[in-house]
Amino acid sequence: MSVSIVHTLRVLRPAAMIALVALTGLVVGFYVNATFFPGTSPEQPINFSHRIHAGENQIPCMYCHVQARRSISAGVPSVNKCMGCHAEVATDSPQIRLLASYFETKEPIPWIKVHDLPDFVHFTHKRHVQADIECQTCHGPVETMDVVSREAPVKMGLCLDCHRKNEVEHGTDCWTCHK
Amino acid sequence: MQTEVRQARFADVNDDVVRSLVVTGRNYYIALGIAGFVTLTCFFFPWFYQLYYGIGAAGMNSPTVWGTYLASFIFWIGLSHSGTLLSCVLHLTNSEWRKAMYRSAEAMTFFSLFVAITMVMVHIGRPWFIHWAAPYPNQMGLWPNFRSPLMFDVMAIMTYLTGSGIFIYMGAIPDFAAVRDRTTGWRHHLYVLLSLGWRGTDKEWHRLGWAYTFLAVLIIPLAVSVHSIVSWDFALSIVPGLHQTIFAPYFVVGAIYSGTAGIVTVMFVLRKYMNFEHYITKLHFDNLGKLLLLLSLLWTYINMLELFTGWFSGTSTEYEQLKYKLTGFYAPLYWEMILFCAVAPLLLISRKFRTSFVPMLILSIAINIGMYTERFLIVATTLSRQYLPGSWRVYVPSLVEISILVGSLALFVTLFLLFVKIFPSISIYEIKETMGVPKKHGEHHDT
Amino acid sequence: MTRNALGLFRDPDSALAAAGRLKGAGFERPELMSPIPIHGVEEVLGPKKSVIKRFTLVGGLLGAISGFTLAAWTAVLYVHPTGGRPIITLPPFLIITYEMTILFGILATVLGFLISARFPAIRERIYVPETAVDRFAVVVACSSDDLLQRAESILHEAGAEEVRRIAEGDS
Amino acid sequence: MNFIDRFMASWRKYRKPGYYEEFDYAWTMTVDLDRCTGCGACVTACQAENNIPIVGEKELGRGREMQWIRIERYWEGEYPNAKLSFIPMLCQQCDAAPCETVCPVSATYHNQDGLNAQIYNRCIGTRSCAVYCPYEVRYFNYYDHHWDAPLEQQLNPDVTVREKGVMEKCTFCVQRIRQAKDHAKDDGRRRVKDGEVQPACVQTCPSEALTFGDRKDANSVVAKKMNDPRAYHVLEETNTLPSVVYLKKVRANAD
Repeated sequence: MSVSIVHTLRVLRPAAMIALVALTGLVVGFYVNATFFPGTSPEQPINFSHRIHAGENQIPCMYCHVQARRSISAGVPSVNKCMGCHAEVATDSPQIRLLASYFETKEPIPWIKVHDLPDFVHFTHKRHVQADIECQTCHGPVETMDVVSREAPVKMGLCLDCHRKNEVEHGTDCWTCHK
Repeated sequence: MQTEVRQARFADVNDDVVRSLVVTGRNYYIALGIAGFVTLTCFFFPWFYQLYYGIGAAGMNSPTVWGTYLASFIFWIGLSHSGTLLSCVLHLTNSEWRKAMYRSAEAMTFFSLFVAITMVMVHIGRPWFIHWAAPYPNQMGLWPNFRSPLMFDVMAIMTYLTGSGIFIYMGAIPDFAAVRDRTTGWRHHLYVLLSLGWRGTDKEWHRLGWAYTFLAVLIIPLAVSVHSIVSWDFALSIVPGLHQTIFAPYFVVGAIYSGTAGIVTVMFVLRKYMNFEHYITKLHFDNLGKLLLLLSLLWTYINMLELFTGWFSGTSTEYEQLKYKLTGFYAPLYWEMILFCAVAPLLLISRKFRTSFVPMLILSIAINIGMYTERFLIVATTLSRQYLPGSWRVYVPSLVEISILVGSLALFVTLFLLFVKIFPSISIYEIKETMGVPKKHGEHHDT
Repeated sequence: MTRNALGLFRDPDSALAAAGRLKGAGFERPELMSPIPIHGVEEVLGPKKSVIKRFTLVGGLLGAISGFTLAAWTAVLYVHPTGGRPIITLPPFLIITYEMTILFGILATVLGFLISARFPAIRERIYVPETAVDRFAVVVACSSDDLLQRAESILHEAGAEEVRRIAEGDS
Repeated sequence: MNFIDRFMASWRKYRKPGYYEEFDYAWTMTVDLDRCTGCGACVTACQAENNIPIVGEKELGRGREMQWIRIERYWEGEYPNAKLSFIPMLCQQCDAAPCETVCPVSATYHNQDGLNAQIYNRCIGTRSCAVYCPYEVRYFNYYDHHWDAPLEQQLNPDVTVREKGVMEKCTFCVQRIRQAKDHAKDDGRRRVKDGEVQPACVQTCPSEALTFGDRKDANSVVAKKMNDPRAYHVLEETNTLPSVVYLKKVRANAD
């Protein structure tokens, strides 16, 4: 007679394999879901492309998002501002006609917010723009995106790292960002 | 020949224990079914209700923000105190009478701790964030606050859970091996894994002995620290009636006291329903009774001291606290506690009482009711009367709280019922040791 | 291939005596198997040392260091002043140290036990199921048939109830 | 050697009480009990400013009211000769706060302005801070509260709405302090001037019983009021070093 746990391990191999496959599936599935289906690039009412505007045409961010340098929120430009150019530019494109119809009916465009922070976070664009922080630090390379999605992980770690690196005064005090 | 008799009895132990694991009667399934059902309806459903609506489902209010959940937490931690601690002390002092009862006592420790941790989950407002109280690197760069007595608790209880789990498992390895040889099917595979390939060689026994002793040495100070740390959750506050230096020994003694009473209850049930009459005898009840008597006297002494120091302090807040405790809203509960935990145990002076099973069972249950009351009063009497009279308010548990209390008992019973079918609930090899070692042929003929 | 002679005894004293004789006859250190720990093995077969105590000590020390480091280092990593206390507050951190000392001590003891007793058993090892019940076995490895016969005769002389031959890995 | 020196330097640094003697601002409130009429305007103002839920009659009866500042009433003597006194009770922003040390997840801590911060979304709801607080000014969210329409329109966007299972308390209207500091920074000034920031309760108090300011500034109103011989701290014997200073009520016909 002899004894060893190997035999039992052999018997349990199918069960262990199933568990392993299930676990791997979960991990891979989670990763795939988070990477390829982030759910942070919603379909907007108008297919506005940052790539064309900010990328190819080199329009500065602050040209449209005027409030960013003096307000908490960066703000979305008014339809009027869009029409300032699009009264002349690419008027034939179906998307621009859609834009023009909003302008004519005097309705705001129901944009969907992509970079939304939780209710408990206090963030001012003003401070960060005045401190010459690149928009891309938090918003990702927006000028290359046709459809904007949340690429930079706008989480507490990102804020803290930057605050520590730039030695922001009381940058790690919780009440600096939490309300 | 006596050797023949003894050897036959050695095999009997294996038979009895394997039978207790493998042969399952209808009554067991009925008991398990009832316990499981009660756990589900009285523990999990009200808890889910509370998770959905918020802690408001319980009866807690503004000054008394801690209630029966925390009392239950201390109670279960207390109940966990006798098993492994007593087992360790008796192991180091080589007490023979430990050997029949320690396995189930340690199981009691382990499951009480488990229930205590679930009580924490029930207690806190946002249990879905409980992982924030664990130290692990995260993107927020935030760590738990190690200055908090609650964090001492987290560390101590996790250590205790690990320690007592390992202790009960390590002591059972030779028994798993013995059971392994007798079982088939999934049980066989389970015990092969659990026994790690134990063969009972002299080397293995030697290593096991050392490791087991070291664990016992490590666990004794740990167990003492666990309940003193639980007491600091209270004593480190500045609430009159809680801010007491006596609290650490008070809690430790109270914990061992209620734990020992719990062991008596469990012993009674095991003896009666698992057919272990040969192994759990009057001797065990006699010894446990003596221990209970000692602990009850210690407990009474500390309670008197608590009153005395409060009175001696001469501050108005402490006076008010004492007056409220002895004569206020909760006074009937206080005197019930004194009756159950200080007066009734005096019966243990009589040897006849200690060796009668049913009275011991009743007393042990009464003691634990009294000890639960004690924990409840610690929370309720102090928090409802703090410094500012403007916010004095009485606290009464709600139905949800009472239901969860009952359900947590059922959860414990369920876990224990599952345990007795997986773990040999008495230690095979140590019972054999107490039976006496077989002697050489020709020596020691019957006298 | 190494073969083993095995003697089954009804009592530990005879088994121990047999093991002593085998050792005296120049065999390798015989192995005893028993349902309960046998006392006095070291007197017959020589003292045994285990590394467990070193594991426990090292584990405890490691736990103490890592416990204090955990508390102090994490307090410094993100400074949250509380209650007017210093950032590195000694009394509470010593409690964390204490708990971690014990936790690591326990884990190291278990590790030491597993290593020194060579658990879990991956390789097939000789086992006699009767020894889990009420028999005491002496097993000795013999490299030749001659030695095997000698060992068997010694076991018989010592009062073995039954003598068997087992090959390593035989099941 | 360099390593050891650095280690010793940080050891000495972190062995000192955090921010204890070197606050940027030491925000302080004084409560003149002589002026307090117990009208409760501060309670209402606080309710409006800080999105404090309205718990309703039933919950109030069960002792779960939410008032970051409350007026405690104390009666002395029997009916014909009864004397009534009020004491507004709010978070005392203690410098040696018992509530801070006990939080296992650092949801409450002391910040560089001498404020006792509470981070709601870090709170796991152990409620131990409420037990440790001798002033009973920490309030727990027993439920998810809601605001019936159109009340939700008046919620303050600068203050978050708290979830169930979270502890909350007076912040000295930190959103206003934050804004005042922001303005000071925009103006190129370094410090907030006295009187530039007021919590909602102070702003509302009709009899000016409450004043607010920085006690580090010797010329501030609060610093002067703190030198009043009537000044005292509630429960001074508990040694919590509160930042709220009360001025004792003086009775004309004191017996």
